[in-house]
Order: sequence, then structure tokens, then C-alpha cells
Amino acid sequence: MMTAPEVLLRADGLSRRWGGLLAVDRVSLDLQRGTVHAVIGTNGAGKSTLINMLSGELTPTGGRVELLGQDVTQWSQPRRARAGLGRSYQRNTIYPSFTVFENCRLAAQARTPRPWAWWQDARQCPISMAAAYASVERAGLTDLRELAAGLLSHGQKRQLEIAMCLATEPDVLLLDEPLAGMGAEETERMLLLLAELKTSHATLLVEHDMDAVFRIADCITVMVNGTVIASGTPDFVRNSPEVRVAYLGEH
Amino acid sequence: MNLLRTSLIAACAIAAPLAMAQNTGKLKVGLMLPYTGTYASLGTAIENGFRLYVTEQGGKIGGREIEYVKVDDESDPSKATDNVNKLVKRDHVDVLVGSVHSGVAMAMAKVAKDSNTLLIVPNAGADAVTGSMCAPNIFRSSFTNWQPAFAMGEVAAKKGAKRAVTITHKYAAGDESVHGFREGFEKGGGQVIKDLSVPFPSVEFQALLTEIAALKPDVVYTFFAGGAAVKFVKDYAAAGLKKSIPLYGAGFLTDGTLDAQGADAADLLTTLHYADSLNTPRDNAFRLAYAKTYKLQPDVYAVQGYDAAQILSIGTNAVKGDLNKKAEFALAVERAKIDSPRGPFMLSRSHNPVQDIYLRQVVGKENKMLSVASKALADPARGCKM
Amino acid sequence: MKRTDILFIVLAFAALALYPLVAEPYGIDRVTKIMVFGIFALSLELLVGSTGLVCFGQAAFLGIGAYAAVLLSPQDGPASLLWLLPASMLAAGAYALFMGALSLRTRGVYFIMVTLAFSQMAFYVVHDTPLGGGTDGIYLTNKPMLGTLLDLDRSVPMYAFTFGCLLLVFVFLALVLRSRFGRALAGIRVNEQRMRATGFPTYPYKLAAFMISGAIAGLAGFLFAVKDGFVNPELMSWHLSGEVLIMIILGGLGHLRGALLGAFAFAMLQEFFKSEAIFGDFAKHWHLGLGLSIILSVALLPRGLVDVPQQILLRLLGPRPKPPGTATQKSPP
Amino acid sequence: MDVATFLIQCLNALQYGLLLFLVASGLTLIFGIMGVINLAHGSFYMIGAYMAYALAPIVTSTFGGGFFATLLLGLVLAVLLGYLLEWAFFSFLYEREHLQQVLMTYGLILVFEECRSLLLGDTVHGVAPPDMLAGTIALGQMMTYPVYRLFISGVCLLLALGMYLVLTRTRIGMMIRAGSTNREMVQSLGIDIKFLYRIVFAAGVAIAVFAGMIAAPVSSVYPGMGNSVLIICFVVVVIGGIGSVRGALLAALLIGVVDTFGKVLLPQASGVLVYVLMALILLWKPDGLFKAG
Repeated sequence: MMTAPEVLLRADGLSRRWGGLLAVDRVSLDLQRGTVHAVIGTNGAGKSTLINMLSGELTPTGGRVELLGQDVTQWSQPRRARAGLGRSYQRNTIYPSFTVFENCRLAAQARTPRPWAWWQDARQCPISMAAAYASVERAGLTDLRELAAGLLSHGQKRQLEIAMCLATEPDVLLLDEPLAGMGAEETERMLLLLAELKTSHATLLVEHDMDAVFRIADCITVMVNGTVIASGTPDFVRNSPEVRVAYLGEH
Repeated sequence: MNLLRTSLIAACAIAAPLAMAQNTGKLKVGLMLPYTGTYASLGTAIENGFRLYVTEQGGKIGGREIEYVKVDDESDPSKATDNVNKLVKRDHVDVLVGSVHSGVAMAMAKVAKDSNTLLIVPNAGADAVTGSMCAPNIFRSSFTNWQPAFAMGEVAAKKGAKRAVTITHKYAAGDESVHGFREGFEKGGGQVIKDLSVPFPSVEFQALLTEIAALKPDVVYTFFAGGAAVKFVKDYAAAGLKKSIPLYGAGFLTDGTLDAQGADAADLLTTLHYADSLNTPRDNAFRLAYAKTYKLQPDVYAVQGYDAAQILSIGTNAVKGDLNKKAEFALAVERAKIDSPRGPFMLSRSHNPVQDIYLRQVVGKENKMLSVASKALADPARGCKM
Repeated sequence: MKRTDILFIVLAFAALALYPLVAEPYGIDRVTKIMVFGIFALSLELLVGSTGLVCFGQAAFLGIGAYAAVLLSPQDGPASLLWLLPASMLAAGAYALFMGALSLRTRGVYFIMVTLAFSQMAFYVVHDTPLGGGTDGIYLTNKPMLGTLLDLDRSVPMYAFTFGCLLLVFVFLALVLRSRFGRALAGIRVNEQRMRATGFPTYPYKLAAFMISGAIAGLAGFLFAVKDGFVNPELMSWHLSGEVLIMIILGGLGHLRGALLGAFAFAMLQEFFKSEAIFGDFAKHWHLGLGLSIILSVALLPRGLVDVPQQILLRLLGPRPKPPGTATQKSPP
Repeated sequence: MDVATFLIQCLNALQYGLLLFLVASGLTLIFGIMGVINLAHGSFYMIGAYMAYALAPIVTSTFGGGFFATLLLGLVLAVLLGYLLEWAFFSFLYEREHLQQVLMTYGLILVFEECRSLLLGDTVHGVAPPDMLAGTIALGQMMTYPVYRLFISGVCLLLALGMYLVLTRTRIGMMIRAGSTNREMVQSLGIDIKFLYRIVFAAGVAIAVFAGMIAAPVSSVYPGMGNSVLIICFVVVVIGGIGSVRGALLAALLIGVVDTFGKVLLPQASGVLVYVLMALILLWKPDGLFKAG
């Protein structure tokens, strides 16, 4: 590890309790710019709860979240998003009736909302238009720009998710299973995209595809039943006896 | 646009003599009554009564044949202005007849006043129609909410009751009726100890019946009509109050509802300007004719419709069919004694009937006349500047 | 928006503008009132069709606008339009702000019912208290004036004024819907969760939509009061909230012209089935015809009356494969 | 208010609450479980009440009469009606926007109300309770309580219990509840969801009609009666939490209490109290008292 890495997002002892059930138990992790931090674990291990707490959809019952050095534990999701936190969802949450481009443009608009300017055409907004063009291109969807998003293939929709995420120009990316349900070719394309994004962002990747995770992640955290059982480089995790027993062994 | 307007005005000027000629053409009667919803049966009865009188005159009034234009007012005041405008501006009716619902009648009164169209109200009892809204071209063949209530107040006081409770729906007609009762009752030395009300159109009375039992008044006065009247009378009897506290009401409590109320309505006392067994030659003739024509027994609403036609007839005859002579029309009506099945009556200066209010008792399926509760009772017509 | 749609809208407004030249006085009155309901329907369309908030209390705003116009008018002479109109809209908008601030905490059907609850509260205030004349309603004796320019007591100026309001509201909403604000509302309708994740604080957006909608409904109420010169608690009843909802669904949700189309169609259908000239004595059962035609329209026109031209083409030409991109919904009007 | 009066008022509140539940219970199925915003619910209630009035003479002349025979015949007709209506008017609507169903049920209200006017006229009618339930029992020195009202309360409790048991304890109940949360899942289990919906709809209509028939002797039968109960039914179902039978029961009782004591203690505000109650509850618990599950 380099000296004085730039930590963009930090979770410190995050917990979430649902009634009697402790879904996430004192999880801490750091996301640094230029790295991919993967979180793996079985279904119900608390990965989604964790990501929801980081993005602000859920308030934690304990612990704190820091974004770019600020304590954002009490911030709402939109506020965190505007401060540079982008996320994609496990299930496609695009706007199916809008065009691909409009999906990205609307996302980009969050940066310059200007809702009071009711007489201005949204498509005349130079900032969001530029950001949308850039993100569509980056995600490789330029040819499909004017198509209704609902008509895209599954893989393309996943790409669009990332593009929408990028359109808000975030520093931190929280990606919830971006590879879910993708074919080999699409997976390959997505991994290329992620590798490209890695340099300029801090990325949290929740993913089931182990091959992909071990290929791209710089750091892996393994969760079981809401707790972290191992965290470190891919090699460290691969060789960790606890992980072998608790997770990879069952796989 | 200006050119067009000038030509339109010119066209109107040419057409004016034609319009004059209409005075000998058909007389257009605009019936604005409820034909759907809760009051649909009342609307039908009023129309039947009106048509009966016209038929008796050979289908002509003041020498002019009658043509009807009907509008369903749905008892909805928010649509009333449009509905009445339809009759006035589209169909150019000579006279408006309507309606049952007070709010609708208020809207009609305004349009009638603004457009100077004749209006005869065949039911709605809102005090204001012949009070603050009174006008030379507005007449009423029915009653004000105040009238039967005031008479009942006097009756209750005369029967020696000291403490009364009133109960009604929370709306203007109910309030006006209760005020009338209070006025009559307190004039006779009684005291209204509590006014109870149910939010309109709720018909859940149980809580207030219990309240009445706890208050133990000498008498209960009520103003309900239609479905609510049926339910109230039945609930009152079922709660056992009928035995111990006499229930008095404005006549609508037991009009057109006796079939539905059954034995629970037996012996109830109500006041109204009409009763089932007046047994006068005039009324008998009317009832026979009505029953023959419609295969139905007439009710107070039919009488009001019938008398609305009579008022129109008296006025129209006096001006020989020329309804533009509003002042003469009004004068003739004001001076006439209207030979109603309810008994002859005259119109007050504010154009509301000055009429006998009968004390009636429910016997079988009839509202039997016991006595005249108040002779030639006139509405105080508060706020009328005419 | 397709060019044919724009053409349709322009033609419709042109027809409305020219209508008084050919119409009878009654027709002018009638269409004035339908235009008032058109404005009312447009206000709801902003919430239901554009933002996805099904409000079942819109009549409260109409009623408050109308009552404000009456109660704020001085007794001794006409008020100036310049302050009475904004005041009425403000009153309705303020109640919308209050109602929205609380009811937006709930979602879906619960939201529908909370909006109903708040409108019923307003209804019972005017129904059960003498504040606004009680159940018999209250008259507007002096209609507001704009100097000597505009005499709203006469039909044609009233028509022109209402038409102007309708046009302004339509243009305003069309602009709003293509603006950043409008696109954000559209995003909220389609996927609110995503909007929040992207960084939009959706609550103030929805609240702003609510307030604008309330103020526009208040404008409709103001026009109603001025036109009729008479307001009644029934203006706030849930029947009216329901009817305006029916209008915009009938016309076609998601299109401003759908709201207008719905308002006109609903009025015309009533007019048609109530017509004694056509149905004779059966006209008193006009509910039957109205009900059946509504049922028929649901069965045949899944997207409402705005879809009629397309359905006709479809029937005439048979189904065509859609060229890619036609399913896009770029701007709602 | 003395103790005796207070107790009687409590009884009134309970009784009114149960009556409300009876009227609203059909809606918990169609609205709560199928998610159809059924504005025609009041019309079904109205149809029930008119059936109680119109069928009684027919039943008397053909089968020798009886309140319960009329009830049975009405129920059979109601199930048929519900089944047919679902087939004719709703089966093609589920894939559509929810508000299309609103439009459809609005159309149905108008049609039903007008058919009622054409077939049975516009006058008010009373319906007599069955002879064996026509009596009253004494309550305090002055008041009596009709036995029939107690009978209604009993019927309501039975109905609530029955619905609760059917929905939570039987196979079909589980399928219905599963179908309300996840159509695809139920379909993938090989259950005919269309048939299931038809049954639920028919049952909902039947319960509404049943409520109308049972309530007719108390409420009497008059034009527009359906519309007047419609909104309060939605209030009951929504306060209780959509799809929850016990929620609806609790909500109905709550409204009964608020309405009864509101009329006595706060008469100026009695009309609005129910709505204030609903707003408060939903602001406190945005998913109603009992979230369905």
C-alpha cells in the first residue's frame, strides 16, 4: 500500500438492527481513490443493507459514515449523492419510458437542478447535456442513445445503470452486483469499463461472480451473517482459513 | 369581430318583432327538478302535479299552449347555475319552475333575478328565497322552512311541554326549521334545552338518541326528509323513546315515507301545509284526478307542483299571455286567492304562501288532519326589501 | 411531442378562440364553464399524470379559490382583479402547501386517502359553519373589475378572460414539463427511488408541484365564482374531486391535451345523454348512457381519448411494427 | 354524562363500528387484496339492500318466505353477479394502469344506480326484520335496544372471524394473499391466477351484497344509499391497513367510538372528526394500523 492513501468513503462500526435481528454488525471499511473494494458474502450476509446504509437509503442503528472527510451519517441520500456518492442497483432501476440519453441527462441534472428556471427547456441545459453525452459514450451506449431504455437488452440496461451513475460525476461508486445476469461477453465489457473507472474513482463492488471479483478487486471484504470475517488483498482472502470454511467451502 | 357584432345586433333588432310575436306562440316552461339521486321521486311528483293542472286547462295557459323543457338538476348546487342558464339562455323559457334542493334554488333565484325571468319555486324552503333574495319575479308555491316549524312550536307549547330538544341534519334547511320551532315554542313559554345535529348525510342516530334519553325532554322536534326520515322514525321507535317522549316533526318526516316507516310512524304528530284527509271538495277532486292520471296517490310535492302551475296560470291570464308585463303579472298573483287543494291561500308581499298549517297525525298510511295548527300563517320574510 | 399533436393543440385553441363569433349566448356560457373545468383538470394532470401523485382532494383547492374570491371581495363595490385573482390563487396554494406537506409523507393508496381527508376537512368547514354562508352557499354580488377594461359580468369578456387563463395555464404547464423541474417530476413519477439515489431531494419537488397544482385549481375556482356569482360547499365535495379525476383518466393520463380533451368530452357526453331532443323522456336516465360510454371507453381506449387517432389508424391500416424509438416519451404534453 | 349513559354510548359505538365493518368488509377483499380501487363497492351494498326489499315478496310467494331464504338467494345471485362482472369488465384490466379500473368502476356506479331507478323506482322503502329478531330488550329505564341490531353485531363478528380464518388458515386464503403480493410467483406455482381473482372478486361482491341485505332493516332502502357509504368504507380499509381484516375491524371500531362520542361531545366538529382521525393515523403510521402480511 502507498503512503497516505486518499480515503473517500469510510464506514466506521456500522450496524443495523431489524427488530431482534442484527443484519449488519459493526462493519468498518475504507474506500480509496484508485481502488476497487469488493464485498462478498452469501445471500443474507448483509451486503445490501451495508450498501444501503452507505448510500443513505437506510439510517444505521450504530456507527458512522464519512464521505470525503465529512461525517455524513445523518445526511439524506440525495444530499450524499450530490456530495459525490453514486450508486447502481442490483435490480435495474432505470426510467424505462425515457430514452437512454434522457436517462443519463436526468441523472446529470442532479448536479445543476435549477428547478426554478421553469421557462428553460431541460434539453437546453449545457451542463447536463455535456455530462450525459460523456457518460453515454463512456458506457458504450452512444449508438443506442435515442432508444427507449425499456427496450434495451439486460446487459445494456446494466451498462446504462453505470452510465447514469457516472453522469452525476461521483467520486465514489457503490455498485450492487453490476454483473448479475450477464453473459460472458457482456461481463467482459463491463469489467473493462470498471477497470477504466477504477483509476479516478473509489469503487465499492458487491458481486457474486468470484472470478470477476478476484480479477478486479484490490481489496476484498467477506461478510457472513452481518459480520466481517476477513478483509484484505485477494491473496489474503483466498488463503484465509475462515473464509475457506465459511464461504468458499460452501461454494 | 366588430363587424360581426354589429350585424348580430342588427339581426336581433330585426328579430325583435318576431320575439314579440312569440307571446302568442307556445309558452315555454323550464322544469328544473331532480330526476336522479335521492330526491328523484320528489321531482317527478312536482312535475306530475304541474302537468295535471295544465292538462285540466286543456293544455293551455293564458291562451298559449305549454311546452316543457326539462333539466335534471341532480340536486347539485355546483351545477345549478349552468343548468338554469341552459333553460334561460339556450331554451329561452318564459318561466322557470324549480327546485327541491335549497342550494339549487338559491342559484336559480340569482339567475332569475339577474335575467329577470319568472321563477316559481315548487318546494325548496330556504327562507332567503322569499327573504333577502325576494324579487318581483320570484314566487313560491310551497313554504318556508320556518312556517311548519313555527306552527309546531306553538302546538308543542300549547300541549304544555316545557323543555324541548331539537334534532336535524346539519344544513341550512335543518337550522332554519329548528329556529322556527324555537321561535314558536319559546313564544308559548317553552324552552329548547338543546339543539342536536347529525352531519349531513350521515344517518347514524344512535348516539344522539341516547343523548335524548339522558336529557329527558318533554318533547323532541325534528326535521328530516326522505331516507333519513325513515331511518330516524324507525330508530326512535326501536330505541323505546316513542313511548316516553313525543316526537314532533315538520311534515316531511312522514310524507312519502309512511310505507317504509310502517308501524313505527303510527300516531306521530307533524305540521305541514297539506294533509291526506282534508276532505274538501277541492282536494277530493284533485286527488281523484291525480290518481286517475298517474295511478299514484298525490303527496304534498304534487300539490306544490299543481299550485305552481296555478300561480303561473293566474299571472299569465292577467297579462293575456304577455309575460313581459312582469309588474302586472306580479300584481295579479299577489291579489289572487289561489284555490289550492291544500285550501285557498294568498301570496304574501314577499311572494310566499300565507297559508294554514295543519296539525296532522299518522293513522295507518295517512297523515290525517287533526286541526289547523296555525291559521293563515305568514313567513316573517326577514331581509326582504320589496 | 409529435408535430401532429402540436397541430391538434393549435387548432383546438384556435377553434376555442373563434367560437364566440358563431355561438349562441348559452354556448358561450357553457364553453366558458368547460374551460374552467379544463383549467381545473390541467391542475390535476400536473399531479397525477406528470408527477404520479394521485390526489383525491383537488376540489378543496377549487373551492378555496372560489370562496376566497367571494369572501375577500368587499361588500360595497367591485374588487380589482389585480389583487383578488392572485389572492385567491395564493389561498388555494397555501392550503395545497399545508396539505402536501403532510400528505406527502404517505404513499400510494394511503396518499389518495389522506388527500381526501384534508379536502373533506375543508368541505366541512364551509358546510357546517356560517363562515361561507353554510350549505345554501353565498353570492358574489360585485364581480371583480380591471379598471373599465374588462366587464366580467358579460358573457363574451368572461369567455375571453377564461380563454386567456386557459391558454396561459396550458403554455405555462407545457413549459414547466419540459424544463428541468418538469423532467425531475417525470423522473419521480417513473422511479422515485432512483431520483433520490441520483441526488434529487424529491420531497420539495413534489411539494412544489402540489402547490402549483393547488394554485392553478384555485384559479379555476376563482373563475368559477366570478362566472356563476354563486358558490356552494358542493364545490369542495369529493364528488367533484372524483369527477375531475375521471376527466383526466378519460382524456388520457400523461398528456396535457388529455386533460382538456377529458374535460370537454365529459361535459359533451353529459350534454348528449341529457338531451331530450334525442332521447325524449328517457333523457332523465342519462346516467345510464354516460356510464356505458365510460365503460366502453375503458374497454376500447386503454390510453384514453388522446389515443383515438392512433386507434383509428390501427383499425384502418392494421397493426404496424413500431419503428425503433417511437415508444419514447420525450415530453408529456 | 352519567355512567349508565356512558355505557350505552359505548354499546352504540361498538355496534356502529361493527356495522361499519360489515359494510366495508367486502372492500377489504377487492380493494385490499386485489388492489382494485372499486368505487362501485357502494353500489354492491345498494344492490344488496334493494335485493332484501325486492326479493322478499318473491321468496315469500314461491318458497313460503323467510328472511334467511331471501338472504341465501341474494347471496347466490351476488356471487353470480360478481363472477360475471369480473369476467366482463375487469379481467382485461389487471395489466393496465390502476386508474383505468377507477374509471371502469365509476362507469359501473352510474349504470347500477340508473338500473335501480328503472327497475325499482326512486322511492324510499323499509324492510322488516325477521319476526324472531324483531323484539327489543330494555336498557336503563327509558331506552330499549333492538334485538336485530345485536344480531347484526353477532353477524359482523362471525364474518370478521370467518374472513380472518379463511385468509390465514386455509390453502385458498394463502394463495389469495400470495397472489396479492406476487402474481408471477403464484402463477409459477401452477395456480390459475385469473380464476383466483374471479373468485376473490365474486366473494367481495357477495360480502358487500350480504352487508346490504343484513343492514337493510336498520338502514332502510333509498336511492343514493350506496354513495353515502362508499367513502367511509375506504376510510375503514385504509386506516386498518390495506388487506388486513383485523385492521379493518379495529379501524371500524375506532371510527365507531370517535363518531359516537364526537356527536355528543364535539357536535360542531362531528362531520370532520373521522377524517381528522384518518389523517392523524396515516401521518403517524403511513401504512395504516396493520400492514398486510
